[in-house]
Amino acid sequence: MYFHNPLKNDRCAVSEEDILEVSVWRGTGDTGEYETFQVPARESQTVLDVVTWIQQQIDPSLSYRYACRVGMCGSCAMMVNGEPRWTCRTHVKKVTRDGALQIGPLRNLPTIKDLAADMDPFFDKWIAAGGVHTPSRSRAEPIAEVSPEDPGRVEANKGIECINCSVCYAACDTVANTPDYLGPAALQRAWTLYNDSKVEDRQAVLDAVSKNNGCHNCHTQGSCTQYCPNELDPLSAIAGLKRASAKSFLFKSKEDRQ
Amino acid sequence: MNLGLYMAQRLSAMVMVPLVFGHLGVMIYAIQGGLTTAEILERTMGSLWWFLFYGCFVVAVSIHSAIGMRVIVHEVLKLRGLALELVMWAFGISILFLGARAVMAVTML
Amino acid sequence: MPLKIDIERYDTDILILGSGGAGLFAALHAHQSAPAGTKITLAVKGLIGKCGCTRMVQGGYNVALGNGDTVERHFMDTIQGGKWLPNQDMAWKLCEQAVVRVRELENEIGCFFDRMPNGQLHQKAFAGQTADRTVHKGDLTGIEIINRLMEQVLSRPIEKLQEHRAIGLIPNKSGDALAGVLFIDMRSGKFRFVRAKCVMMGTGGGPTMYKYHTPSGDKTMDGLAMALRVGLPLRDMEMVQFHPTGLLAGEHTRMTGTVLEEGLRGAGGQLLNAAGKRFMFDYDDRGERATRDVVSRGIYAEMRKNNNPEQVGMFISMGHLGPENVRQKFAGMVKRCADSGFDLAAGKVEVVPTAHYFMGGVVVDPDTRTAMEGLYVAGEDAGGAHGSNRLGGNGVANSTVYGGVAGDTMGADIRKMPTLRDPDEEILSAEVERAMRPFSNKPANIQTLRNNLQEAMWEDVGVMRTGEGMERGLSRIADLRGELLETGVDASHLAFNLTWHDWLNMASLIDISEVINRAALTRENSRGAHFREDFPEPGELEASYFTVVQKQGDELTVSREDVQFTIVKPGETILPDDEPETLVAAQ
Amino acid sequence: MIRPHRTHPLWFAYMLHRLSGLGLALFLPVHLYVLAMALTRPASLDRFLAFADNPIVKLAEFGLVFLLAVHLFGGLRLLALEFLPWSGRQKSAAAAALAGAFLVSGSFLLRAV
Ligand SMILES: Cc1cc2nc3c(=O)[nH]c(=O)nc-3n(C[C@H](O)[C@H](O)[C@H](O)COP(=O)(O)OP(=O)(O)OC[C@H]3O[C@@H](n4cnc5c(N)ncnc54)[C@H](O)[C@@H]3O)c2cc1C
Ligand code: HEM
Ligand code: SF4
Ligand code: F3S
Ligand code: FES
Repeated sequence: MYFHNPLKNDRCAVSEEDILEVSVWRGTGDTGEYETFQVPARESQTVLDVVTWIQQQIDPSLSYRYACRVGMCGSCAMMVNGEPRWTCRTHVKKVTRDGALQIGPLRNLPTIKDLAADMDPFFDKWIAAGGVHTPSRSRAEPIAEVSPEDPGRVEANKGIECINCSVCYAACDTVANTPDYLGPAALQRAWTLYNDSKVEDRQAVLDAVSKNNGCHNCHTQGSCTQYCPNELDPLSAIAGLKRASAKSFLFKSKEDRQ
Repeated sequence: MNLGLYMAQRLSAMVMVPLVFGHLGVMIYAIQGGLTTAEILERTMGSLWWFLFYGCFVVAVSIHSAIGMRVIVHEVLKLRGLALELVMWAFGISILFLGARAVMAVTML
Repeated sequence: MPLKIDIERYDTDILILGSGGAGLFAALHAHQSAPAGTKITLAVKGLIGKCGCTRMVQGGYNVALGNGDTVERHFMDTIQGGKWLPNQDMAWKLCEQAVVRVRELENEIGCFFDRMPNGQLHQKAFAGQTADRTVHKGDLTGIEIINRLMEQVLSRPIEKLQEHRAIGLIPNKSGDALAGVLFIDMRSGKFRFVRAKCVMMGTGGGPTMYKYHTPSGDKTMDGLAMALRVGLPLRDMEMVQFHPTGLLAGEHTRMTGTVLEEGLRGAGGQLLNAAGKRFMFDYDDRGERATRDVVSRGIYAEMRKNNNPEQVGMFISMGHLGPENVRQKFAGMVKRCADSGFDLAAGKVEVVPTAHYFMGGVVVDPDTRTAMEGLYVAGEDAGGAHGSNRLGGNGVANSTVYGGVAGDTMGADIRKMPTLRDPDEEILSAEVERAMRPFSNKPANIQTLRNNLQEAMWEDVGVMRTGEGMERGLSRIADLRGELLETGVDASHLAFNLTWHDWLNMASLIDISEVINRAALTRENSRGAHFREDFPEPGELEASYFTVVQKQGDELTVSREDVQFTIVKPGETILPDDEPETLVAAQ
Repeated sequence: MIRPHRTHPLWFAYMLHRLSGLGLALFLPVHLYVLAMALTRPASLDRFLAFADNPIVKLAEFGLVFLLAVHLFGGLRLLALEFLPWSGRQKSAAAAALAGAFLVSGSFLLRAV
């Protein structure tokens, strides 16, 4: 096999024995198959580096997506040995099984080509879950004073660093079983909004997640929390939404009667 | 699954918790204490309390399990729309009917 | 050309390129200010909000919000940081409007920046600033800004063209106005020409032609290369900002070059050479806390002294601050280093200066208008606001302020533009042919070329420059251009063909590399990010000039233009007499 | 084979709860039907008692109770998670609930046999 000439300053070149067997999904839409490539193993090597190596050195037609390469943009998630992961921050050594890797496009989303998934449904649901701030003040007014210890703020902060990578969405079987289901990331965003003291109409947030496709579909599988690369906890956020909506269900009907 | 169904399922589950504990407790106690089924039945027959106890359970379980089945059928068999509603109601009503007969048998005869 | 060319045509009213801070704000403001019914389209090389560098902003956003700090002080820091080269009207507008923009981000867009216990915004000071003015959200400020902006844009009726790569600005027949933009729909591999009355370009520059670089992979100077081809003047093109501490993890990993945040040095991180000795005090009294350009040159100089091929970079060491403390304070950084196998908290991590930001860009007026009717430029693609150096925290302020300005300006201007313009079909097909050029050659490895370009730029037009080195650089670039034009791409699968786009990236990078090189040769002094060993002095400040590069026909012309001191002259200040030099408490 | 992304305690807890719920939903009607029929048709207790002694019926009845116990504890876990201010310790809660379920049903099993 062809070895890329190790560059001048590359101290990480390895002997020929260190070869990774990498099978990569090739295809568009629902059709395709896994194709196997041999990639030299390196010291600091991420799964994205492996994919890149294949595209740059073996098969120029391989399609995938990445942008920031440091775990900030959430563009590079794929299925690695059956588990959803951000590939730019996943060290190969942590995931290989007997020197083998299987890399596929993210689950629960349509595949555009090879390893690139169409993320539109994920974002459509983000918006459908009401995941957008409605202006509370204008740009001419001062910024709201909010204590960092405010309980709502503390709660919102727990979920705010989501990079919308869709790893949780790919891990969730409820998304697979109920394609309309808004999914963990969108619901977690709704929960941060619900807790944001700048949001005026909290009931609107609850209403958006209480429809047929909403938070009540979640079966607490916990795969979302298990796999979130940023160690966020959508499971608890969704539980929070369920609790808040249940409360509003009981109270609202009382108020209506009065 | 929306908020209404969710509340119905969770509230009915909450109703069932003490009832199931009670029922299991009686069963364990009965078997351990050497009580025969006949003796139990003798106690329940004609008892309004037992009627209400099992009656509540049957109502709650028909709501709860009908919604539960709806979810499973929807997720696994991908049923939706009217068909899904029909499955849920049919299942709920059958359980309610069967349950009502059993409660009658246990408490009224 | 043997292949039959099919160009899909599409019309819109306002077209925006890029979805960083500039692009998203332009879309929102255009939506707010344009007449009802105006069609707005956002086209982007990746996914909306998920590409570009605004999302990668860590440190934060400069804005003077009182507590002693003023817009005047922010302005003076910006001018001094830019070594008197900034366009003062642009710098002023940047500082003044940042105040409005941050309120807009908080109140209307829904961002939440870190607060002090009293509930007010928390602000800190980056190197080179005289007040605590950087607003932030932990060290993931860009994610907060872009996620919230992205939600706003996605929830509005704005048309999306995702994974659409702009490859040519197409003027009208008379060449005095822009007719539209030619794209490749990357998912299908097809060409699409979009006509628009107003186009805002916010493709974010991106000095990724250097061996070590921080920006996201989608940024390859496409916008500036397109502007150059259509004849627009580019200014300050020699000004490439290097961040002193890029991660060095080997050439085979994309992690290499990514930034280790500035806060590490601010908190007391030490830079050590191969012998394990601290060296920054040999170069500057402030040691590791000196500004980015100074520290980058310090590291670069040590690297040159070292000359050991086994040991390329220098080291950053945090251990003396207590590993637990570091782990807690820089959780994100520690985790990121751990992912590539380094222990930042207790061990030392190899670092190298890394190309970070591009000060140069298209010449624009403070309303983002360019010399070409219908074309507006904002963000990192626009030159002028930063001069020779950008203050940490002024980058995202610049893209969000001017993106919004562009949106407002287009919303107003479009009322005076009744019709779409027809493109010059010859230029259109010439651009298509340019993009299809690799299909007529034998496929070969493009990455090797990219590596060679990155070596050339790093060695010859990098942190420290000489006339001799840059002459060599020019000939290396010319050779690489020749090689690229002979390098082919297999045309059998055009859908999502990254290798084709690698080729196009290289084409943009080579064009702009040459421009950087020529502008740098023309500046015979050292200012801010531009340092010439053969001309180490800054030159007379009163006689400051900026460089302008323009393409006329096939020729690049480089000229010098005098900086207009419209607000403040060198040696003077607009701060009141009794103002202290700095409001930042000494560390 | 269980897909890799499912191999963690919370997912198993979910599947156990679903299977026990499904099992209950399918066997409860049978239980109710048999109960009612045994009691109403012949209108005699003896008949029922004989029937209840049938080992197959015994096993089925036991299965029902077993499922009920599993489902009950799983359900309590879910209700607690959803309605009580939860801590970040769902995993151990899941494990404890399952252990409890097995303990109770196990002890029942021992006594019944
Ligand atoms: C790691 C890092 C950290 C930073 N930290 C800070 C900081 O703390 N504070 C600060 O002020 N600044 C910081 N900056 C700088 C700041 O990110 C930029 O100055 C600013 O965000 C640029 O915004 P922009 O909108 O012009 O471009 P970007 O945000 O880069 O967006 C460019 C957009 O254009 C798209 N695009 C590119 N080419 C094409 C094409 N051909 N066709 C269509 N679309 C295209 C891209 O995909 C992207 O969407 C940092 C930069 C980096 C890389
Ligand atoms: C004893 C008290 C009970 C409690 C506390 C309880 C609790 C619950 C809860 C919380 C759920 C929701 C699970 C989810 O959405 O993931 C559920 C689901 C379900 N329950 Fe119960 N339940 C009880 C009794 C029963 C009984 C007696 C039956 C059957 C007759 C039953 C059948 C079901 C079914 C079929 C489901 C759907 C399972 C799924 O969606 O995965 N439950 N139960
Ligand atoms: S919650 Fe975590 S896994 Fe899900 S999209 Fe956000 S960052 Fe990704
Ligand atoms: S994995 Fe899915 S079912 Fe709920 S807890 Fe997470 S969203
Ligand atoms: S490339 Fe941005 S998260 Fe991986």
